[in-house]
Amino acid sequence: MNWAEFFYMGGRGVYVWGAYGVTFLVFAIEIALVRHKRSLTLRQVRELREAGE
Amino acid sequence: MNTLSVWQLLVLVVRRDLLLAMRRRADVFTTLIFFVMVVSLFPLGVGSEMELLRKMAPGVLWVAALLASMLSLGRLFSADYVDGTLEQMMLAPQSLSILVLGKMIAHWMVSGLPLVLIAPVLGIQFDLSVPAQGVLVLGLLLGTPVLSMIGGIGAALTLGLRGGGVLLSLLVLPLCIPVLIFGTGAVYAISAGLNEAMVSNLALLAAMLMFSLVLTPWVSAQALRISME
Amino acid sequence: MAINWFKYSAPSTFYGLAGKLIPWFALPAAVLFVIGLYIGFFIAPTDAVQGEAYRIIFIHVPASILSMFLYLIMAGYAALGLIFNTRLSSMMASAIAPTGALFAFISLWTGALWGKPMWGAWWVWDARLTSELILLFLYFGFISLHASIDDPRRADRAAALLAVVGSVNVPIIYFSVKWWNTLHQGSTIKFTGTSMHVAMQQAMFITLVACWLYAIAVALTRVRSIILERERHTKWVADLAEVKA
Amino acid sequence: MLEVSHLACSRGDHRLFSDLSFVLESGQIMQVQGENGSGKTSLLRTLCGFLSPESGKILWDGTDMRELAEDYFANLLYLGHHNAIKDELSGVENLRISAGLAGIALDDKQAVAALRRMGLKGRERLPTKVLSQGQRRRVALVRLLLGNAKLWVLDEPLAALDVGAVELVQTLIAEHLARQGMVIFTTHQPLEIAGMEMRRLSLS
Repeated sequence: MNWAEFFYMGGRGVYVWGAYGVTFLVFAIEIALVRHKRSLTLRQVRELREAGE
Repeated sequence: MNTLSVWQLLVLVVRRDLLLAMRRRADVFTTLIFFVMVVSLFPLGVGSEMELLRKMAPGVLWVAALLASMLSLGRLFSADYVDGTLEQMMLAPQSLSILVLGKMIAHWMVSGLPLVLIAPVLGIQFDLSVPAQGVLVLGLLLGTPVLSMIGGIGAALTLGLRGGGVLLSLLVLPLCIPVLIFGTGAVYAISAGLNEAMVSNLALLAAMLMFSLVLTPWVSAQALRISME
Repeated sequence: MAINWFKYSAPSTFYGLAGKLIPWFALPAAVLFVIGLYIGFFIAPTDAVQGEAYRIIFIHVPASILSMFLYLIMAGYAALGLIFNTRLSSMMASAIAPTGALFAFISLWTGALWGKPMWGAWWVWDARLTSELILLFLYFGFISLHASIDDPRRADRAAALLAVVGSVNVPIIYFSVKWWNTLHQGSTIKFTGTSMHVAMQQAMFITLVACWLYAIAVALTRVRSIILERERHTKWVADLAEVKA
Repeated sequence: MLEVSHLACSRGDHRLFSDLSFVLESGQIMQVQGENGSGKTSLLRTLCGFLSPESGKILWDGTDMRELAEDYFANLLYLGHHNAIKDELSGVENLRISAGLAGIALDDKQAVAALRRMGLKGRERLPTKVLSQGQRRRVALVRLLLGNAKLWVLDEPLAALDVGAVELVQTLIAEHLARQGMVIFTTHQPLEIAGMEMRRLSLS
């Protein structure tokens, strides 16, 4: 089972890797967005806290 | 203090909204004209080949009816919300659901019933057979009230929001899909000669009508309380 | 000892608890994905009928299951928030919605990519795929209604009511679409093969669990940000270590 | 008898007032005072059930108003900033509808009489959109004549009223109090009821 055959996937490589590729890309995007939202919210809360003092 | 009976209250609200609609007759016709225009666009887009039009007719008419009732739903509560009458209705010593049901019926009579009455005329435009037209009209008669009632929930939820009209349709259209499916399914069944399928489609439509009659006023009243806070 | 669940329903305590739990969901999710896909690609045999394309089911079927159940869980949390007025459950509902919508999209995407080799068309008006599309619309409805209301309390309650109405409609939509499908196309297309090889079942089950763990980890992370945002004026947020840093 | 105990209200995350308690007995009138934004309107709207309070309870004759719901509304009349009348309808139509909603079957003659009493003689059947702002406010105030609600919640009742109308409103309030009714209101203009001790509730 060498790598070339693996990616060829019996001629269906485009579909299989198209499906999994997008899926994990979307997962990655969601994780990035969630982490970004967290740091954004933390920064806002920090600014609010400084403003509060 | 003789509180009005539930029936009298319902009639009061329906007559009130119809009176208001009559005072601004233009609104009644805009929904109707929109419906006719959307339906007439399809042959222009698709070509006038009769066989194809006959097959598409139920879908076109039903989608146009769906869009037409969405169009006028935005005003179901917003006019009363703006001038404060909705507040007074919420303070009425009767259950809010009855008032909301009354408004939904009035909305249906203004925007749903005219579509049902004019559907046969448009049916001719699509060369529908007479039984098919009959089933189409019956389906619309059973289905359009459901659109007004489910739409009432959407109208109550999006009360006073910017972009209310589009948002309303976005919320409500997915919920109206079963009505669209059974309404068009009945006509498709009759033209394919499957009479039992036609009857069961209409029966399902009637079931959805009863289901909505019971539930949507209450849900819409809750939505109003949430929106008015 | 009776765990005082209500202690954890207060946003401040839940924030800390969720923070500790996230790694316990995130890491196993990654590990299980690797194991599941390894079995799916290297141990599960080539399908007699569908060749290699069937391997997409290891992500397509879990995604469809997730999208359906996450909607019901979201509606459940929303209903809890509506009835008991607990802010935390409404926050959980809006934390789950994007992930649910994401899984619905993945289910559609992978369904289309699987449909092409199988039935020669990117989009097949099959009952399951069509209901999935409508479910995605329901998610968009929830998210856009919640986003278009400024006051968080009203946004939660309005979106909650829509979610409850939506969840009542999901079965109705599914059966009407099934009915519509049989009326127009005769029979629905069977998704999974007749008899599934044990390795296939194992792989799908593992990826399913992996998806669940992933969904929980992401939802918990998102709910923590929502809690921070909603409770930004409170003292406990101001005293948080990460806020002070 | 209206009893409010430890009421707290907030708008968004801004606390308007907290731990507010008072009792309003039959025949009493109370003015809610406080500068703008201190939550006067929010208090009145909370009494009508439009806003749910952060904490505290509102009791009507000893029962929580949320349990009474419709029965509580039967005893309540709310006059807000909006006139709550439809511009396309005439004074008579508007009055008969709001009477019907309040549970009173009013015939044409009674409606015309009430509108006349509010100084709208000869304009009873005109669509209210042609009336002046003051006259429109009078049509809104005609609901006070329906006389079935025990508790009047009035938000700026004298706004946009000419002198004659102010007199009329004060007479109506006096009659209402004489009938053991209750009034809680806010106002920017002075509102005096002869021979009545005016209780004041300050929010700021």
